[in-house]
Amino acid sequence: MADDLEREQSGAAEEVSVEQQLARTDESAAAEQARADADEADAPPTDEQAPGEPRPLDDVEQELLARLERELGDGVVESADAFGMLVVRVKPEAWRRAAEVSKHELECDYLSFIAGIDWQPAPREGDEAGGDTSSPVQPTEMTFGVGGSAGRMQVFAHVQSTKHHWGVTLKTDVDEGHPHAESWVATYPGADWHERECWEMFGVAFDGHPSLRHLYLPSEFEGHPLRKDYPLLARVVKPWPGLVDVEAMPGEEDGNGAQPAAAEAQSADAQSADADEEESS
Amino acid sequence: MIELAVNVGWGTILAIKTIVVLAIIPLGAIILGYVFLLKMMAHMQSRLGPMDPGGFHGWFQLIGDGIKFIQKEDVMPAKSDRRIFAIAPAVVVISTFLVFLVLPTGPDLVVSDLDVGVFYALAVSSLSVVGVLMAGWASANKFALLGALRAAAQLIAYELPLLLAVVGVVVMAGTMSLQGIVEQQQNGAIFGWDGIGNPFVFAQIIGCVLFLVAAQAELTQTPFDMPVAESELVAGYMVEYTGFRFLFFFIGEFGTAFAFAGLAATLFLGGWAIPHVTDPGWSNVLGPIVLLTKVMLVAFLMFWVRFTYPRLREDQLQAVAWKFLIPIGLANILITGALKVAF
Amino acid sequence: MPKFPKPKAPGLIGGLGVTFKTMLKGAVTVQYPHEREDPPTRARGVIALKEENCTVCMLCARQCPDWCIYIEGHKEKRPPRREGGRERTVSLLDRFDIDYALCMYCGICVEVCPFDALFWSPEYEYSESNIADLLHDKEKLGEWMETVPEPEPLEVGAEGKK
Amino acid sequence: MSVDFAVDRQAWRHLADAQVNVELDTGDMILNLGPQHPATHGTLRLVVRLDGERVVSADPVIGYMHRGYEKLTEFRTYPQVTTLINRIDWLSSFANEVPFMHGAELLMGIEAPPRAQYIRNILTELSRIATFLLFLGEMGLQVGALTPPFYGFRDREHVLNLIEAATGGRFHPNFNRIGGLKDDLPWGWVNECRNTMKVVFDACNTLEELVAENEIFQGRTRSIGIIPQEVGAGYGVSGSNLRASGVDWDLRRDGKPYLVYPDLDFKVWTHPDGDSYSRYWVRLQETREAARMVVQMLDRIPSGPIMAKVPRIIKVPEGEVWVETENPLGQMAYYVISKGATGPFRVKIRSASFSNVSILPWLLRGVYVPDVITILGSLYFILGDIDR
Repeated sequence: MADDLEREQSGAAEEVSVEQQLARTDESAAAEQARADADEADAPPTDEQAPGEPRPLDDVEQELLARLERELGDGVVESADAFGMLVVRVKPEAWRRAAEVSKHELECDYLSFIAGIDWQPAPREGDEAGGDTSSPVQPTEMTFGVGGSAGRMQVFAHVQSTKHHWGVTLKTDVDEGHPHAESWVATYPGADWHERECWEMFGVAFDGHPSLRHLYLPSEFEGHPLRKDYPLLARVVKPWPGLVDVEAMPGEEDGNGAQPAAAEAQSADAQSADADEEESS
Repeated sequence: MIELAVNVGWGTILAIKTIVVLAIIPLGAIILGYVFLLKMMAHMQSRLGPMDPGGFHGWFQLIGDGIKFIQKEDVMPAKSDRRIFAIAPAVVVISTFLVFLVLPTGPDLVVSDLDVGVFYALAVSSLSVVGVLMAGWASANKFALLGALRAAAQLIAYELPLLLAVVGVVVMAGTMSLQGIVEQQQNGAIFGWDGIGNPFVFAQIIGCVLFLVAAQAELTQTPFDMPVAESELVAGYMVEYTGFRFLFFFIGEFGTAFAFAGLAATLFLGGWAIPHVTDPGWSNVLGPIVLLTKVMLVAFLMFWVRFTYPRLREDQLQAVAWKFLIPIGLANILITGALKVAF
Repeated sequence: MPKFPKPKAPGLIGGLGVTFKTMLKGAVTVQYPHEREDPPTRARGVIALKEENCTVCMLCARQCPDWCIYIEGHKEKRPPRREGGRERTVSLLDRFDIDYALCMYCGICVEVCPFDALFWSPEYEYSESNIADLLHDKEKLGEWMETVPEPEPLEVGAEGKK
Repeated sequence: MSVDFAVDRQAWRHLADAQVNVELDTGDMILNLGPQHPATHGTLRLVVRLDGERVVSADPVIGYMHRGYEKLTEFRTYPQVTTLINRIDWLSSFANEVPFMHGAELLMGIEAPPRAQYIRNILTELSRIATFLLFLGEMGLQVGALTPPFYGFRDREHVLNLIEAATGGRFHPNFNRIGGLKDDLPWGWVNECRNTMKVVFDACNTLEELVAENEIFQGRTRSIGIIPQEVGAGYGVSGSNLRASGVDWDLRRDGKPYLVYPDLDFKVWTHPDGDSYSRYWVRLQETREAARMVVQMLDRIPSGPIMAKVPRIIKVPEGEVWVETENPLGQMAYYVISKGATGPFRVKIRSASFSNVSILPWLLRGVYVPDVITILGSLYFILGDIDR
């Protein structure tokens, strides 16, 4: 049966390919076509979500949320939309049940990933971190993203339906002192590796996981690298080469030349900003 | 040659022949290796192969490789069975050497024209399995062991179709002497037409194909190269070998290919014989050249298949032998025998 | 039960045909030391430095994700451009090293350079047997300026770069 | 006469959970495939427990190439991240850039101009062709044929030349910018691309004749490594691997619209069997389909700018976005969390191979050693995509 199907399909493939191969290669014709299409392409912009502004849930998301709430009851803490994707935060006790509900009620049979988030801002080491002033500066107070959080650590997962093509992101809070969450392995076998990764990267234990052992790192590795307080050693051991190292002219020591490096770095930035107009266009 | 034998005596001429055969093995290996492994494969893969060594199309490449191998350190794994490990490559090469002893390249150019030449050749060629097993076991390596066991199972399974394929020829020729088989083909006629003699490839086409398939398996060439299976077992029983011991295996592999191509050419293509040239002097001179041409033809077929096909799995390999080749071989003998009796 | 799908055996024979046909065609390989391939104009082979244009602004070193550019400079007084003008202060390069062992060839430095001092060259033959030798100084980077090609014209329908 | 290479199609049901060969306990052998092994193309290590040549259990050991990209992204600005994520799946780097750029653009509320979208899409499909051509050849090597990989490499070269001519990088284009592209196409590229697509069609035909139609290849791959739909989905197997199991799900068509896929006319290929052969077959068809899409887009490519208006210093507003795309290897997705800085706060990189390989312990139980290689080959993973 499969063979017949295949032959049929590949036969069809042959036809189209020949046709396509015969497509004109004449450049002027193509260019003309391109110009014609360019006019059409000035379509109205898509319904973009304005940055920072929450968007109401659409019908599919409403439906998914309704099903989740029906099954989990008050296990659902908060829900929000992030660019067309439903984010639902559930209570830690309802985490395993959330997986079962997703799989059976939401028909999300496909596990995309499970991972952790550490919402704590990374400590700025400034000059200690090799003097680096180039790394992005994140806000210093702890804020939580879509769906909120009760504390520093969270576990989140994304499941999808291969049939209905919808998906949902589930989040749950994890106790900071004793980080642990319920395991999803019984529902989604693919959770195995994801949870192992999350365990070694964030130190979140998964109750009911068959064998929590290291996945990426050697078994004697200590620490949880993806936590924000874990330093990136490569940026600490080496001095930042971006520090301004322009020897001042003799007699100028007390003037411009002796500016603190960081200040001068900024001035250099500003100076180049003027000259760098073409970047912005 | 004959005068020489009169003058220098039997012992000396045997020594000379042995030395010649000893030289033929690496020479044949180099020829096949260069022409097919380096050049033909390269061109089949849109490459050129080695171009620099030796100036002309890299002809020196394999010789240079050989020199390199000899210079290399002789490494033995710490836990290997050192003596067996050392002997194994030699066993493989010796089995090749023994095949060449009965392979005629002219009316007089044969070390020993045994009456049971075919039988002997096939018997000694399977000795190499002992060497392979020794190598696999002595390496103290799991990949090597797996490879050796696969090789043993495979070589034993394919002895039978090989033999059955040859029986048809033996029935037609009425002799097991390789010289006799060659003469039969030279003097025979196809339905009364004797323009090219009667190469058994026409009457024994099934046997010929069977022989080539089985020979491919005996040589552990694709599609039957599970023992060395580069993508699975890395290099099978050869995995721990380096330097000149690996060189021995290489010579053994291609020398055996040369020998089997020679056997196939002799059994099915008429060997050294040139139809209507009955003068032994001319035959002695031209015979080796004719045989070499035929050997290259057969080898081309074998290597063409080798570079084109994927490899079977172990159980499929056995299935091919027992469910496919052996029944056909038996049927072939039956038909040949019946026709022989009928005509 | 999956058996051989077709009673005819074109697969095995067809495969032999493919390899045989290829054998008769020419090779596609380039015999490297004897003949060379020309990389396209845009190929990111190596970064060349036009030293005159550099003002030691450190932007490239600062934007480099791998921290592989090392710059040192000093300031000098220069006579004014016009008669009676003010004396100018210029920054001059003392050191401009790129560690090609660290470089990821992303091209950010070339893009951020406001004074067109850095260029991509398709040159690729600068391998070294020692990894430390891949740290190239400004003289070496300057030599590569000769290999920087002219920018090529753009495809039909492209807007010219502003 | 034909030889029956058939294996019981339902064998996985018996073998997967039953302990193999209990009554004839010959003692297990632990074989270490990798990290340096020709079949694991990279540094995947498989600890395989063998009973004879049959696999009792297999445990993949990964992490030999772990580079910690999720950590590194937190120390880099958005433009600097592009050059990192190039190296996740290095065979189709351009396709890796697209979802990240798309995510950042969503967060910033800007959209790349149509011409840029088209060029992005063409290059994404080209990288798909390059990846699959290599696979189509390399799969031959996994089952022991020496010649097909060379054809794969040879024909992929044409595509790589195209990518290099446009982006300047053969493997790591780094061509996407937030809001568009670094540069427009060079003169004559469109024509060159059209000609190359003919080469691609030829290459597909050649490889089909040499590999897919070969009876030995079919005997080696049919009924081997069957992934049932529900198991595959549960493990997160995606892309061609899942479509080969009959799941009609392609993010180019079914996901949130990205690039110009909604405008294109293409077919999503599926195969009902779910075995190694069907994975090969689906990728073969997808290569052709991709080439057809490229030809379509070449005809339609609009003129215009290639960069939207973007601020010089890119600061991405606070927010979270999940962007998924159909990469050659499967679902490639980024969960980008921004806190309004010049760099991301956290990026979860959901790479396809990681999940595709996580099914191996389940899939390899009860198969023979040669089939381990076939299955590894047909799943088609890139180590950088597993380890990140």
